[in-house]
Amino acid sequence: MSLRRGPPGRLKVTVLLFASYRELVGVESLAVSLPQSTTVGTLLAELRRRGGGWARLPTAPAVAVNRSYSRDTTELADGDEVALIPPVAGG
Amino acid sequence: MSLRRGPPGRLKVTVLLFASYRELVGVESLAVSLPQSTTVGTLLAELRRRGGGWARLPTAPAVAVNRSYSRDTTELADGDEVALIPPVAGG
Amino acid sequence: MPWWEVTTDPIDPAVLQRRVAMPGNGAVSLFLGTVRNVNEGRGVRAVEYEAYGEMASEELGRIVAEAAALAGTDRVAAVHRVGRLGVGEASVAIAVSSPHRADAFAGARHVIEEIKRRLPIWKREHYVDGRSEWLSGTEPTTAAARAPEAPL
Amino acid sequence: MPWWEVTTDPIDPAVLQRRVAMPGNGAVSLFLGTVRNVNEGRGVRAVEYEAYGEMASEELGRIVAEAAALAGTDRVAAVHRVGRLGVGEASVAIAVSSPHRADAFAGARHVIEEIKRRLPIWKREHYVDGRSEWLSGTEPTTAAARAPEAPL
Repeated sequence: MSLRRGPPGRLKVTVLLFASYRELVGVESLAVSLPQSTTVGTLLAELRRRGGGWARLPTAPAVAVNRSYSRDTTELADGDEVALIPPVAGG
Repeated sequence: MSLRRGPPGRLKVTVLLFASYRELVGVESLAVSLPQSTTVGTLLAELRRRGGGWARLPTAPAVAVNRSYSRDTTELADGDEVALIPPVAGG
Repeated sequence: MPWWEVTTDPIDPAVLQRRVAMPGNGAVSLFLGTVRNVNEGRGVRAVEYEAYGEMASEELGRIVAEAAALAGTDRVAAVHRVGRLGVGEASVAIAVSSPHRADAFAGARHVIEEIKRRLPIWKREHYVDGRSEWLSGTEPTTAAARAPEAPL
Repeated sequence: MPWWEVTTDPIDPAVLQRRVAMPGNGAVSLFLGTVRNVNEGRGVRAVEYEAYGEMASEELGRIVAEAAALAGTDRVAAVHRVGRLGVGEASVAIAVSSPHRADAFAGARHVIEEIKRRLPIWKREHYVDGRSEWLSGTEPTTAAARAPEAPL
């Protein structure tokens, strides 16, 4: 009781996968429940621990949170849309 | 008779004027008879000596001989087409 | 005003050109990207573009706004097509008009370079030998590092 | 193959685009110059382009050939219109296609820069106040100094 913990609630985010990542994992969209204050980097580690195709994702893929590129240290908020972005090939 | 002169023939060139030069001189095309070995620079001086609009032409306008830009020192040949080129404004 | 779109419809460059036309702007730079019949020595029959649609549209809007600021004009238009495209079809078109030709070129160049660097779009090439593959692309991480609007 | 023309006909950019299209060339840079409604603060109603036709065509051919060499492609097309043009009408159009976008841009840029520097074409602007004037242009002398094909 001497150590103050973070708020007890959890947050839900939606993970999106595209193109080669989608085919690698076999998943297009996934709802994930996470502890408060989870960062993008922590979420990625969590996903890779699921094994299978998830484990074969790159260690540090590009990630967009709510449709903007983000950093590993970005903290997630409830309702965020987190997309794993394979190397792009537009144009 | 001790001094050897150039060949006795003369050469004919056509002088063309465009845009502001044409309007300045009031002439679009002119046949000129010149001594052999006349250069572009000499022709220009000759034209300016005619007075009127000719005298108001720039001292060293751009000149094209047979549709390629030339230098003052270029020697003219019989039948050459010599165009006085005002500052250009294409595009 | 800037205009942009990510769409499955065929691209008509004349439409883009009209969108950026303005009587005071005498220079128009238009860029088209078309599907090539060969890539790295392999014959290509068609290309399938997949997009993270909502983000691609937002990101393209950011790119277009950057180009407008860079070129000092609001007359920037860009469209990226997605879906299956045959050889020779346009996958991307960009138009910038400006009073100054250098600005028009610079604006169009910025848009295509940034599209290639960071637009969340992927390309599966279908080869004449019947196989197909996702094209290895460009890591968009540098865009995140420098994006001024990176969240938090 | 390179293509160029000095003509009184209206310009259709789509025609130029088709002229440079090639299945192996995925990048097309198109440039258009259009008549502006204002120049140096004066309202413009129309512009009359006069050309030294035969030389303009030959010189444009040389410029197009230079651009082709520069861009490493023979897919360069350029057209300059002459005669009386209204505001918004295209006076010049350039198209370059290439496997590489940087080459396409560089080729188109070369053509328009050299057109402005040395094409024997002149412009009389007709202003909304009823007056008209020859536009003061660019001395093309440097072109002569550096032209490798300067006679004699």
